[in-house]
Amino acid sequence: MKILRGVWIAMLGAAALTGCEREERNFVEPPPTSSAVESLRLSDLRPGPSSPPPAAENSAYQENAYAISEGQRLFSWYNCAGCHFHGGGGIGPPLMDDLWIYGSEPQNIHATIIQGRPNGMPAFGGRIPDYQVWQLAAYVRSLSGLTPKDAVPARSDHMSNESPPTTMEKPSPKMTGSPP
Amino acid sequence: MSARQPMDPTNFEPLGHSAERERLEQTWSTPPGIYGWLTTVDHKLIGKRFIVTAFFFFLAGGILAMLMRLQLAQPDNRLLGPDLYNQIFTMHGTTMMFLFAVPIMEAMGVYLVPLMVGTRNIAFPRLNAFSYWIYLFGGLMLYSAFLLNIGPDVGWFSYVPLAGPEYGTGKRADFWAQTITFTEVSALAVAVEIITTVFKQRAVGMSLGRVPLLAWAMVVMSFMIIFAMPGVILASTTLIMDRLVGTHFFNPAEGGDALLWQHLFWFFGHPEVYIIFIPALGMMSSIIATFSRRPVFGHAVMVSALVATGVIGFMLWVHHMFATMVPNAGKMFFTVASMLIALPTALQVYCWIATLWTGRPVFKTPLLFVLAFFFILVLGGLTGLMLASISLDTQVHDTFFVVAHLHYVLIGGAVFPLFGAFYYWFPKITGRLLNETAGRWNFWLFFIGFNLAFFPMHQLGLEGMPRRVYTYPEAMGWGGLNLLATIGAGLIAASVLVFIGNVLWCRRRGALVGNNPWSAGTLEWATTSPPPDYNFHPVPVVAGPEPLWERATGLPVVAGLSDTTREVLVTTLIEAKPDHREELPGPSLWPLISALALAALFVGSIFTPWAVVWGSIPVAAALIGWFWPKKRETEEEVAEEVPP
Amino acid sequence: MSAEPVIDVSRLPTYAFGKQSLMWWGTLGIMAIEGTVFVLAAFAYFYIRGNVGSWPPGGLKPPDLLYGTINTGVLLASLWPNWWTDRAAKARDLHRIRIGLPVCLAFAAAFLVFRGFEFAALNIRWDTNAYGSAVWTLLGLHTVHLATDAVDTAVLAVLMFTGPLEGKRYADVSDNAFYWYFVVLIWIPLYGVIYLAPRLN
Amino acid sequence: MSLFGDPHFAWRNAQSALNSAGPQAARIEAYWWLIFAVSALALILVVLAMFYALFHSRRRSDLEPEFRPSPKLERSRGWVVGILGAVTGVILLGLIAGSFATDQALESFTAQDALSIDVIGHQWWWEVQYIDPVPSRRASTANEIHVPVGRTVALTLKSHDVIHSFWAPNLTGKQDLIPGHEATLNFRADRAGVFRGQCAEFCGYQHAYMGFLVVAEPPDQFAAWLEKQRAPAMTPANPSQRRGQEVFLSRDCALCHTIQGTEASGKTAPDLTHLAGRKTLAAATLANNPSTLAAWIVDPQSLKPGNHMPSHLQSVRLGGDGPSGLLNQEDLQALLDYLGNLE
Repeated sequence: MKILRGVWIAMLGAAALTGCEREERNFVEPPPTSSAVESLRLSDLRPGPSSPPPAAENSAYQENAYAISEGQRLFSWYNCAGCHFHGGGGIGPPLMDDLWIYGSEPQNIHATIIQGRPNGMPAFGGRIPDYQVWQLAAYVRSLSGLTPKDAVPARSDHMSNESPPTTMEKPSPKMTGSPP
Repeated sequence: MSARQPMDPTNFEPLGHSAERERLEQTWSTPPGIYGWLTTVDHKLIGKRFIVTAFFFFLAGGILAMLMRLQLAQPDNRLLGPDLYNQIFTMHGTTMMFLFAVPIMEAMGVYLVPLMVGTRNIAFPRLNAFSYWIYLFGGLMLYSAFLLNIGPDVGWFSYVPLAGPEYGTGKRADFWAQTITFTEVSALAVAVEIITTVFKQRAVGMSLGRVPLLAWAMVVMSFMIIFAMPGVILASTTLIMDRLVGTHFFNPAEGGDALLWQHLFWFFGHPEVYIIFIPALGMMSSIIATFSRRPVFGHAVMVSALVATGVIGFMLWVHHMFATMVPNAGKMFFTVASMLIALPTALQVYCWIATLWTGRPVFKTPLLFVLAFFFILVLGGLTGLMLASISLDTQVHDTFFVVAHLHYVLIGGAVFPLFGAFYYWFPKITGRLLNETAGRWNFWLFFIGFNLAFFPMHQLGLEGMPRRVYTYPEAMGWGGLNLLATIGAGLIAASVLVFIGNVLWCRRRGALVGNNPWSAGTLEWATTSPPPDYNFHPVPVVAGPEPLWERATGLPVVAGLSDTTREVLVTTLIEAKPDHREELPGPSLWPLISALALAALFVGSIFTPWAVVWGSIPVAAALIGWFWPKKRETEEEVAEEVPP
Repeated sequence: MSAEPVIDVSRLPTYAFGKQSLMWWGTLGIMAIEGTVFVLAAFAYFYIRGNVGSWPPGGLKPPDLLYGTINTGVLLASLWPNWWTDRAAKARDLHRIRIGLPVCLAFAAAFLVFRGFEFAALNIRWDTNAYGSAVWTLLGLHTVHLATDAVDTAVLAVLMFTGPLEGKRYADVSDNAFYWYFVVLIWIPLYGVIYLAPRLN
Repeated sequence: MSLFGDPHFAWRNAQSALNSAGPQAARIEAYWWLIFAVSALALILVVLAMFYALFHSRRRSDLEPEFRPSPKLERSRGWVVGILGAVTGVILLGLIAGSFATDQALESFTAQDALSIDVIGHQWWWEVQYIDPVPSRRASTANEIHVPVGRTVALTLKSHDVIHSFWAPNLTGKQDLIPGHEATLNFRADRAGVFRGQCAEFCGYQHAYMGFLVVAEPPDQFAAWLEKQRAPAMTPANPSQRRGQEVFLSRDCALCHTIQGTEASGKTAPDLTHLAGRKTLAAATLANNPSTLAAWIVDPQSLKPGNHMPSHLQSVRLGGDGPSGLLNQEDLQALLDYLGNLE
């Protein structure tokens, strides 16, 4: 019993060290510590203390499943799919391949979204909140497999013919038992 | 019982066989120390372990419930955010259904059934060990995930598309699906063991008509597991495949259908309720018979009612889907079935009342818990009738009315009888009695707390409060009743604490009461309390449904079973005539190794499909190791072999 | 007081075949479980079909018949060696078992090879659409059963040649054949679902 | 924290199955009272029978078990149990018949001359479309469904993402919205009033705050309301409002929201053309007034954590100068002015 408990604790510890910020849901940037509501209801808006520059936070987005899925949602909400489709490219360049015109680092993609690029990529700086730009960058990187695989779903709920051809083989369905 | 013992409970302790007893002791004993702990195949040790583990999960689920009640105690509460609340209610449901209710019913079966039918171990004892390990690993996996913030957050029913790849972000839903897989494997294994034990290992003379009602209930439960669990096997497998390898079972854009999930899930999910409820009915019968001092009225009616409940239980699942677009004509069939399933339960209630009426009730704590059933379960069953009506269900479905209903049914129908059963069989397991005063406190706190917690929820549901909300606006006016419910939940928690204290105290210091303190009539009381490793010596022969009541002195017995190998007597299916002897396997590490290998496969397959391919190699190796005979043991056996 | 022994069982056999034995009931339980899985998987297939106008959806070709039909033949043919081995086991004829089991194993191996071609002949991938997912699952599920029973047969065959051997092993051989019958019989409706149903519109 | 200081929003019976405001809910309520009465009676009788059995059983001090009860006594008790079982069966059949009658009655409320409305569930708000054969006469709103008293309303229910369930208990039972399927739901309000409804199928983080209002009003009042909804948005009336419109169009707002008559045509979030005319914000979560609107724009994530309205907390704090500067206080005030004008 004790041995087992020890093993379990060790496993937990190991898993905790490797970190599960992958599963964190950050609904708000910065975290909702403020009492903005109360202050706002008095109708004079007091700006709070300025928060640290957001660039430092971006690495957290790249491995976070929630950030990637939010990025996926925003990709369609902000009509990125209008030019890039679901990553396959069209009017805009494809995003699923390994070819990066302006670099594949999150910062590069962030800059591309904020500043825009020649030949049609509009600048979204000042239009969408910074944290959403990082979420979009994380999703775009996930399209070409630059984010951890287990933070990304296998498919989405739209038609599949535009999704990346998966190279994985079919797993045999799990064993349901064999004669004892 | 204070009055004169109607029979000598030690009549199965014949003197003068001590050498034989010693040999039996040696043959059937579990090796000492940690090695023995890991390798045992004794159904009593595994059953106890199962019960204790399931009870721990009951406590964990209860703590989660308390957190939910605290969050809902007042409107617009910010104690728990939606993210954590969703994980907690999902964990609560998953824990209570898959890690507590089903396993503890099976655990009671694992402990009691072999004793009740008079055999020395359960059929397939190594499979039994394996099913415990796989259950334990599944539970540990789920709670490890929860502590690491990967707790499932899509409800214990995991409706797609919310649980699908697009909206079920991260690995949370996968951990849910794999927990289900672990529990399925465990439950199915136990079901097969119980059926085989009751069908083939009964004491000589225990024809089907003499099988105790609890054993019948366990058989019906096992059959329901066998036919219901495949639904959720398929559901959780297809869900994982949708999430991991991009299949489209539930993607409407590619021909899949979210309703398919609901059909598969509820095809399992409704029988699940009866899987929990039916063993509790068996416990009711055991307790009522003993404390009314007579056999349960209408044995044949009771058995038929159990079987009928089990069969009709498979014809109800669509009543969980009355608010979907299933055609109305189809729904009507399910209305009829959902109403009519009340009939077998009503008949059982009438038979029990007739038993009490014609018997001579003895008011002890087990009977109190059982009597509460007549209020709580009947109320829950009546609200169940309301849910069976399509139109009325569209008003109360997915509201707190259903929360109230299901707790009345599951706590009233299963947890109250279970607590009665704990008080009733505790002396069997430990040889000591639980304290009666603490038992009364336990009971009344539970009864009052329960009704305080759940009765107001009926009204909340009718007043429009939906389920699974992490909070509600103050303007809705639901605050008062919710606060009341939270207070009731606190009383339940206090009651459970009383119970734990009672068990911990009496485990060592409770009154020693001999082998058959309630002078009950069924075979599990025919041996010492606690029973020896080999359960019975000599193995009894029975001549009626309550063998200990029918024969005032020594029952006839069986002779000629080997005392140097783990031999049990196999009897015929209907008449229980002696058929042949079969040797059951002894302690082994292989079940544990196999469970570890399978657990690695299951956990790995949350992250990559390749885990199924590569993981199957150690699983196969472990299973081969398990079945591979040992040379020395085989030679010994061949020496004693009698071919058919 | 002492209980009087009234029934002496020391002359009863120590193992038994078929529905007398515990293992047969265990095997039957497993079949019931797996049979239900197959029925529900077929239900899922037809449920998905009910949502689509034409079947297979999107003008796809139905699965090619060649390998599936060959395989059905192989499976049906394999009933005979299994039945023969089953009888040999019940007669406790080790010599014939040593011939029978390897033949059964050869059939299983042949079957698994053809099964590989069958997957290719489905004309669709599992991640193309729900129809693809359903047929891959049905075929995959059956393949898992075949593979596990093939491993079972192989283990028993080795045991029959190397020992240690006890009477119970004969019962195991018989139960192995019993399970194989199940795997074969369940295939016949599956063949209908996978290969014939798409051709009946 | 109550965001509904206004007693107008005390909704105690505005979302209740026991306060029906239309024929559908009334039929169900009638069946409820029938089955409630039968059940209450049955429960009382069972409990009484139990107590009777307990205290009229033949108590003896002798605890010798009676393992073979007298067959005669058993037979007479058997009759009692049998008759009770038969009576139970008859009652169950009666309840089934009552249930079917209710189902039939609900189906028989015809939808002729019904008002057609499309309702589309989103995580976590309700899109409402008033259908009209003439495209320009369609109207779009969110989280607030106005209906004329006395006329059947035929809802077509669709989901945009996950499963939701449309439930306004005062009017009728709930109906699930399942992606890939379309459902219909008919109801009629027979008296004027504001009723509340709520999503009843668990749909994610903000399932709890996915409410809506059904405003039943006299037909002429309703017609006037609908006419107003069909019109494009008010044009800005002063410099502050003009600036507000500019802010709306140049920032993230217009990417998701539509305001008819402007370039803002985002489809993924509620149509704001007549925002100021609505009673609530954020899916019947907040009363609609300038301070709640400001709070909602700046910090929606602490009001409804996890919802899809982006947080502008950082932007406001940074005063519009930081790298992500989107909205300074003047902008916000202008925006509030503009939105507050969208009657």
